[in-house]
Amino acid sequence: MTVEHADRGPLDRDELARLVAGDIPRKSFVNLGIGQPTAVADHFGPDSDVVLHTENGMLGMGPMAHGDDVDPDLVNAGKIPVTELPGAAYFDHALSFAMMRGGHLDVCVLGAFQVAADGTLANWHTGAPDAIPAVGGAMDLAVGAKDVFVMMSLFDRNGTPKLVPECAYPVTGLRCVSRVYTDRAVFHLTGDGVRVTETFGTTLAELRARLDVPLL
Amino acid sequence: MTVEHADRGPLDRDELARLVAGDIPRKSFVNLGIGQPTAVADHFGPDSDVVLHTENGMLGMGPMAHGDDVDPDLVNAGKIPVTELPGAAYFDHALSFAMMRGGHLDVCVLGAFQVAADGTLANWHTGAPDAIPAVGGAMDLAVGAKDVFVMMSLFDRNGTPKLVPECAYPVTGLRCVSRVYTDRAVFHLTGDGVRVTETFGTTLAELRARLDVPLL
Amino acid sequence: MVEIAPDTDAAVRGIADGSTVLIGGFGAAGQPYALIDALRRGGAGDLTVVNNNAGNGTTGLAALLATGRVRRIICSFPRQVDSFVFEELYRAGRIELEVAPQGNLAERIRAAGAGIGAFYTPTGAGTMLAEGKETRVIGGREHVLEYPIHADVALIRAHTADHAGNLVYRKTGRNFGPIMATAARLTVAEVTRVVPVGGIDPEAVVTPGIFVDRVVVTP
Amino acid sequence: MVEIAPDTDAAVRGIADGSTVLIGGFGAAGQPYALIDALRRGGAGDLTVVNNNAGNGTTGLAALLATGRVRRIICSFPRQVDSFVFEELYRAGRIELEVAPQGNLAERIRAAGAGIGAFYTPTGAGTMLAEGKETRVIGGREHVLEYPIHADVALIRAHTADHAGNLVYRKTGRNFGPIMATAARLTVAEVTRVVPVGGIDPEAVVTPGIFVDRVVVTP
Repeated sequence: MTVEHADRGPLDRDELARLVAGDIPRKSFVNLGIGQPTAVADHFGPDSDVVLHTENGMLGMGPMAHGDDVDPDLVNAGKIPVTELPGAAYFDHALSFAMMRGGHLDVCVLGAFQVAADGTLANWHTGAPDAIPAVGGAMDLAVGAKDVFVMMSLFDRNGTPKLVPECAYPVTGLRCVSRVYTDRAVFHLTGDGVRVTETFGTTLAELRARLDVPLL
Repeated sequence: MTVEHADRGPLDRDELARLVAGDIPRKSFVNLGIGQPTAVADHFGPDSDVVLHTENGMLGMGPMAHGDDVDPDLVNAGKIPVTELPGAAYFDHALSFAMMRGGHLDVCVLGAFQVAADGTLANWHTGAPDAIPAVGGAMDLAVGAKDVFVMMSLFDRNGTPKLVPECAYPVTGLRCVSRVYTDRAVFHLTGDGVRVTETFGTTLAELRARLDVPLL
Repeated sequence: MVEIAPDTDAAVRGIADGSTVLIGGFGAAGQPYALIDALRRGGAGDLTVVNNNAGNGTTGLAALLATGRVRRIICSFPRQVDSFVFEELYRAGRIELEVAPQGNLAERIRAAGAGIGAFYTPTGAGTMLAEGKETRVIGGREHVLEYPIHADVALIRAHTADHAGNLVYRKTGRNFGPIMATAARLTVAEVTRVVPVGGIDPEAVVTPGIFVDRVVVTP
Repeated sequence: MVEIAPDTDAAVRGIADGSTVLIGGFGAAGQPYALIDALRRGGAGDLTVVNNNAGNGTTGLAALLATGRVRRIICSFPRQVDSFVFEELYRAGRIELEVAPQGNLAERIRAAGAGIGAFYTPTGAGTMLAEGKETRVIGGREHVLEYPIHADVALIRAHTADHAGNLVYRKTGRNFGPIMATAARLTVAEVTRVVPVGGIDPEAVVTPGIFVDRVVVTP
């Protein structure tokens, strides 16, 4: 069942972040990827009890630090100074990645270059011959989080869809993404195929016409 | 070069423990096996700076606890109440066995049923069909400690040598023992063969006659 | 956020027949006696239990074994001076025993929690305990391939919990607790006390709350 | 007992050409700037460096790279906004790069310290970073075989040491320090302060002194 919001424009970044935050269950342990997903943190309600994990060794990460609160020993995965919430814990990289790889995080939210209909993710490498590859913790999150949500624009600048039958970019992980949140629609990648739950400024019929991916 | 103390009897248990303690370099990190090796702890000098490891999660283990000092949460590998020295550290089993298996302990001292001339150790299982096997940390120490010292009587009750060409008992580890301290002699197991460094109440010639192992 | 259970029966509710249960402790130190008793009262059967030992005396794990509801035990050292309950069951063929080197036991539990599919270790190579296992020579040394021990439940004893589920332990009572907490779908900790969120120094947390599902205070 | 070095030059003495050097830190947090500077002054060359990143700005690891004495770097994320020193060397073909998923990097370092010969992980399966590596399906899932990273030297930053070499860290400055300390033949820690034996709570020790060879106090 698709809810179509055709009488409005696509979501802006803030609306998209709020949408993702609203879909994350209370009390979840969550890792937010660097870039756009970081903004999701601003939209958890005061009673969400969501606990943020940062792969450089912390649970209970608070908002970004400013002014006198900046501490060079307290940064997030993007090396941005952050703060500590009550109940936080610090640990080393072995335990931090054990959390990620051992299936202990409820949700991670990642950006992407492309997502394939089967959930295969490409978000670490453009494949350009002169690009310097840099993967960080993306492959660990992709295989390890219970749910991998992707946040991205549905089309690139040229209007080419980023939800694709098969990734053209080097992949980060196979069949790992469960949901794709975009400015135009929300996609649930199920074992049976791709289900569109909501559209924004477009319709399911229009999406069917523009995407090479069969939509349930 | 063998030093022969033929004009005395074999070492008693206390003398043997003192001999082993005296051969452990200052500032070593040491694990003493349960049983006879435990007594080695009583013979380190006040300036030895030897740090004792117990595989149930502690460095800086002190002497056995008595009376009011007994704490059920502070025991050694033999489940005997012990004490804590200044500079001690507690850790979990993963890190404790990382120390043992990762080659961080300088010396461990183990008892044995048999040691083969190539350093293969048998000390965990009699091989009797009705015996309940129990290995504990013996196999981890055997493969992991930089030096594995064995402390045992040289002959069993029937006068059969326990330093043998090949172990008849189920083995604990292959080619892992570097020295064998016995009541009758000290053996260094080198790549070239077995060297006798000292004898007690016997002679090298006598040992050559009684052991099936060639002695350098 | 962790659930603070009102009593030990509530803390172990829902443990099904056929479960694999990790039980912390090294001898008596860190053994979650109250949770084991509750598991025993709960009546679940056909259990696989993982512990360093196989019970001693007549309480705790030994009392659980005595019910006959443990089908199989995985441990490193079942033979103690007072492990007569286990020994009787074993000799009567009423319990299966898998003996593992203690370091392999610890590393296999850690591997389950850390998402490792299998690992090669030199421990046990060339011994009875490697019989039937895959081996490979790495760096000139024979290694044995060991697989993780995933569990349905972990019952552990810690010292203090906060309401975020963070745990600290006490002395050598720590032992298997931190790794077992990571390796089970349901982790239950009995503790001496629960403090408010913020009551444990974030630098001193040993088991972060993400690994803990239920906490219960026991004496 | 650990050696308390009088200065950073003494702390890094004896590091030979051709060494593999683990360097702690995640960006600036936990980066042992003073030890890296001393390593640079010491003049050892043909180095392999292992760090999460490949240096940023012009100080610390970036300054070491700029000398041209690092032949090869193993890291997870070489590309940062200010990693221009590395980028120039890389594009000029003057430094070799091995990129590893961050979790594999951490686990491979831990494996070296823990005596694990190799391990299977699903991370990276089916990607470019698994090309040429052995794979195996375990539990229906493809895993990649990864080998430990053993090192000659680890340079790390901690917060406080005691005279037994026990270390505690500060906030996210902890990161790779505890595992790197276990994986090198020589581990050197720069710290803010050294306290007498007994000055660190045994329950709060993160890196036990057995893993630490030299400590030096830096501002």
